[in-house]
Amino acid sequence: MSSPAFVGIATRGSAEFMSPTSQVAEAMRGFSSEIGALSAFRLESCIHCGICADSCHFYIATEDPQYTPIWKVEPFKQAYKRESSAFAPLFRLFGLKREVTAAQLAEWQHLLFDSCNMCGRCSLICPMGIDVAALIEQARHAMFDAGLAPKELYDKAAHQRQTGQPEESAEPYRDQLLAIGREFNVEMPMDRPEADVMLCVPRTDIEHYPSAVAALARVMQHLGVSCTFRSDGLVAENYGYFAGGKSWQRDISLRLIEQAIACKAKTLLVPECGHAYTALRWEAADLYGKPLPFQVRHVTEFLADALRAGDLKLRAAATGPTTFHDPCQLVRKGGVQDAPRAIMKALGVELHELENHGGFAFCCGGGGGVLDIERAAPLRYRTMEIKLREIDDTGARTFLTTCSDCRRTFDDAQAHFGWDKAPESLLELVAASLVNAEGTN
Amino acid sequence: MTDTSDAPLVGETLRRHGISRRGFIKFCTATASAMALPPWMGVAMAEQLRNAPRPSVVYLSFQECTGCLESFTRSFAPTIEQLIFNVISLDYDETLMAAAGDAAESALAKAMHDNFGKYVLVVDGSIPTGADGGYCTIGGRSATDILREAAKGAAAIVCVGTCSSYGGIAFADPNPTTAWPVSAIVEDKPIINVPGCPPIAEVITGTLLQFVTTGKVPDLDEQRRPKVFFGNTIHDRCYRRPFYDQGKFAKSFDDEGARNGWCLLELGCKGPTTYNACATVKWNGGTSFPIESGHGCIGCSEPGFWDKGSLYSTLSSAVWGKAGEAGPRQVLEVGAAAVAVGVVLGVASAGVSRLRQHRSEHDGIQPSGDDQP
Amino acid sequence: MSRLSDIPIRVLPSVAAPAAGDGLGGGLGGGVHAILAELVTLLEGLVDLEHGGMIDLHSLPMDPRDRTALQHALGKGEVHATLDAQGLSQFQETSVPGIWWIEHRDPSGELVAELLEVAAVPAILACARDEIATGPGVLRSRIAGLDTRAGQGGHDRHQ
Amino acid sequence: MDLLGFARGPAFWGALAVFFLGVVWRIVSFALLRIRRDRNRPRNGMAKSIGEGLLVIGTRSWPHREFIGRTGAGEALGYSYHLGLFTIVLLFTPHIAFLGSLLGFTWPGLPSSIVTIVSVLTATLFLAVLFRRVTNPVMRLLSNFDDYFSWAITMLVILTGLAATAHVGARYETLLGLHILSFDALLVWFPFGKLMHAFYIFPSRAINGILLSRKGATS
Repeated sequence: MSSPAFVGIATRGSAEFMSPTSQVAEAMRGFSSEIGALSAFRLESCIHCGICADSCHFYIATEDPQYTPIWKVEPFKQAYKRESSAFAPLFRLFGLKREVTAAQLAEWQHLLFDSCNMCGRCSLICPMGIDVAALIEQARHAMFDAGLAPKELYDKAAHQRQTGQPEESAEPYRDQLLAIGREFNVEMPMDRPEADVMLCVPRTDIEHYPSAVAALARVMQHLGVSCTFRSDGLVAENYGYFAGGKSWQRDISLRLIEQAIACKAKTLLVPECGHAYTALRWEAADLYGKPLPFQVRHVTEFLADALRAGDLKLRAAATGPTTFHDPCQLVRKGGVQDAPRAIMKALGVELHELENHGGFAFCCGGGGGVLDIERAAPLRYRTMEIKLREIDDTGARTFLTTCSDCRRTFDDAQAHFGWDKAPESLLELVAASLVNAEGTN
Repeated sequence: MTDTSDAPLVGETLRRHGISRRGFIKFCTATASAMALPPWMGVAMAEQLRNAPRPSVVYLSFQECTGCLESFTRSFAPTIEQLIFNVISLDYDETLMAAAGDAAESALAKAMHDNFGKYVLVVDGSIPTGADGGYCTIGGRSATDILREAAKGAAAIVCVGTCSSYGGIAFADPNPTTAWPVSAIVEDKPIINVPGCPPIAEVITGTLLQFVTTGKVPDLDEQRRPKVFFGNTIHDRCYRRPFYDQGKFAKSFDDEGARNGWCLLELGCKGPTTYNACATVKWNGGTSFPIESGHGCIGCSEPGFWDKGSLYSTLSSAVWGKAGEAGPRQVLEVGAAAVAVGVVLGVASAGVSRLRQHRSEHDGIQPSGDDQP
Repeated sequence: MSRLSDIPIRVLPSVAAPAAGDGLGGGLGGGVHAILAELVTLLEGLVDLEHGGMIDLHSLPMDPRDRTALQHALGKGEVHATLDAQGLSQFQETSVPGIWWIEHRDPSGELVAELLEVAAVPAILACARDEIATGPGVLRSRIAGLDTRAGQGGHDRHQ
Repeated sequence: MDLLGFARGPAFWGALAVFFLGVVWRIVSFALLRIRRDRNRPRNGMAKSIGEGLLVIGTRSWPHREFIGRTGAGEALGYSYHLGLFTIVLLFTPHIAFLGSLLGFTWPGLPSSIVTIVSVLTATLFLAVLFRRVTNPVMRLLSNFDDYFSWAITMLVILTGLAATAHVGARYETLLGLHILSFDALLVWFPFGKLMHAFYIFPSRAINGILLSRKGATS
């Protein structure tokens, strides 16, 4: 039996290394091994009402029934019924459920990766209370095991697992980070042996939004928090999570966990990155195998705590009419519901909520690794129109969010549609609105 | 009793007994009313009967309780006297005839001989076939033999009562005498069943009268019952039906609902599945019928009613075993057994699934953190 | 209930007299309307085709209140006739011309049929033609009988 | 034994046994699969999570404001025929008598005429539901044998019940026998198809509600 790494090689161009049949067997075995009581219950509960379609921006934008969320796990439902359910022997004996074929599974790559942001909106609409997003995440694991993860995600995950960086960079991120510190005139705490808070950054910020990286360091400095970056655990993103490689996701998370333990951090601070929050806050301990010896906080939670404690004073930010995009992984799935709005309130932001906001916000369209999948771009642009229209409808001039992947997605839309708005980072706005000890900027 | 080989016409007999035309029309009108026929049919029947010959009737009783005959003799329209003296010639009936012993048996032989092929054979009681027919013998001959012989020359057989129609109480589990209904013994003669325990008197006389009037077997349902009397359920014609439709039900025999005359369905009334004329013809000369007296229908004119569970269990309720009424105890028994088997199968199924999962982990897939939400 | 005396007895208001305003809907069967409607049809048939008809009340599911309501609706007319043959029969004209309420009783006084007949006169009351045809003969023989008696002084005797 | 006797006797008890056995078999088969402990530090404690999770049983009975526009009508259709079915099953006096004979207690019912009206309405809604399943592209794609068979068998029970009440097509005892027999068939089918959602719906909502509440996530 091949190891996942071997499967990965097959994906990277030489599919003949693994026959389609064994690919499927692999995927289904992977899926079966992950089926526990909870997932089985979810698969059992579906009554084919199709209501989840009406929560999904991919379906709403296209009215194409194949984008119905639960349909995206159809082969796995089929496999469960056939392999693990109570009547599996009957299903097999009478051929009531066909064996999942390689062609079928390959077809579903589009549905499980290109057209799903794992945003979890469907989990809120299901009248049976099925957490559809959780099922899709498990289906992705199986697809990865079958060697059917999209090339972009697979490659980045493999690279990140091996090197700690999803891609080659001209200079190591450590050096880039220090350069940003010099450029923005802020001290980058790097590789301190001990710190209360361990920081990390989205590599999106390093490459596209260095000001956001500087803002993080500036705010931490302002608060006088004992904190540090660790050059062996810098990147917040987790491509293992996107690609569905569970063991890879664990290996990637372990870098951060080990560094946080090494510097005796009490808190691992997740920067403005949604899926990093899900991966570290809600999945890492399971992969690690025991509870983490530190707490995991999102930067907005950390700042909201500081606001409440009176440690952080902000002056009003003159942003004019402003709207806010709720990153799904943080707000809907992660439970960071109040912190961003508490901060905006402290900033005196004139907030005009989107039609669908808070836990019910639509995804930016780039989540779940979709932004990285090149061939998914046309579909992604179609689905984004819903979101862009909602933003336009608020009449806001400023548009905030607190996830660099979301931000990247909107920037990409700006370029594609010639849209007149650009997302701004809430963290950067905080950094720009700090009130120093003397009460001035 | 009259010699009938060249039987006098009914009309002639009537005149001889001083019954006027109006009296006979009235009698036929009452009979038509009892048979739920359109009223003008009474007049037509009167005209037809006046010109019909009086047929010979032979009445045989086997394994029975004489309840049917008791009912028969209490017919009000027509009365048994009117029937016997004016319309038919009752040539043999052990209980009613004056003759006894050999005289009675020879009357039977003579009637069967003289009217061969023309007489009506009325039977009440089931026919026991166990012990070589020894459970019921008359003059040393078994019921089966007597029936077979009498049936040979009969124009038709009228089975009076549930026993001759369906086997009745003797036929009920465990049927110790191996009793059978007439239809199981005689297969080559038209059989008209008039079931009931007992049947309504007017239904017995009405059926005979109708056969005599028309000379034909009336329209029968699948239980070979005359549709004219057995075409509707008790429930369909019940005066308490409006309460059923309103959802007003007596819950016990002495509650408010019972006193208000509400529907007795929940007290076990079998009216909805029982076909009989009780609700229209009624009993004792149209005085009332069981439901009117506050007791549900027990379904006595339906096959096998003795074996259909308690008379007091609701019609739609489940039945347990051959006859017993079901209850929570059976649900618990069946449920517990089924649940136990289900648990065993479920545990086995889950065990197999977990084994398969365990194996696949050893096959190289990394253990995965199952099921985080 | 262990003893008969434990069962409470309650006297219900008489059903014979419907309460004021009970109208035709007083009974349970709800058939009174239907009966009256059928009578209208039969009466129209009697006017147009000279062919009336009968309704058998015995076979209709009616409770006492229905019956009373029907009696109230039809009322009592002028003519009342009695037939004495195989028991007494009563013919009561209703207040609606052409409708007769007929009760047939057997010799023991039991009600054996109850009908509404729509006709000028209930058919059973009229003498049949063949019976009338025997009339002259009967009378002639009686006349002969009278003559004989006058001659012989014998006692009166009916056939 | 006549049809009615068979339907409410051996057939019913056989069906009831299959029902119990199948339901337990099916539930135990997945309930005994692994349940991995969640080692991530919860946002909300157990008590709060359970409290909020149980609330989801109620809140998920109607779509969130954000979804009503797209799903309100469809869900209303779904719930209304369910309400109709509950009314018929639980409030029709002969049904109460049936259940009462099995459970040992009864409760008041509705007038038969009202139940008949509800039944006709429910049957109509049921047709609408099928029409929707066949015409709505999403539902048509998701539907399989289970959906159509479960629909058909439930519809059969409704129709035979209506026929028995109205005495249409055959004698009452035959229709009643067919009605009970079709119900027996439904009992047998129950554990094998989607009808199981009757057992799943509330625990499923609650469990996922609890897990979401544990994270403080939107539910």
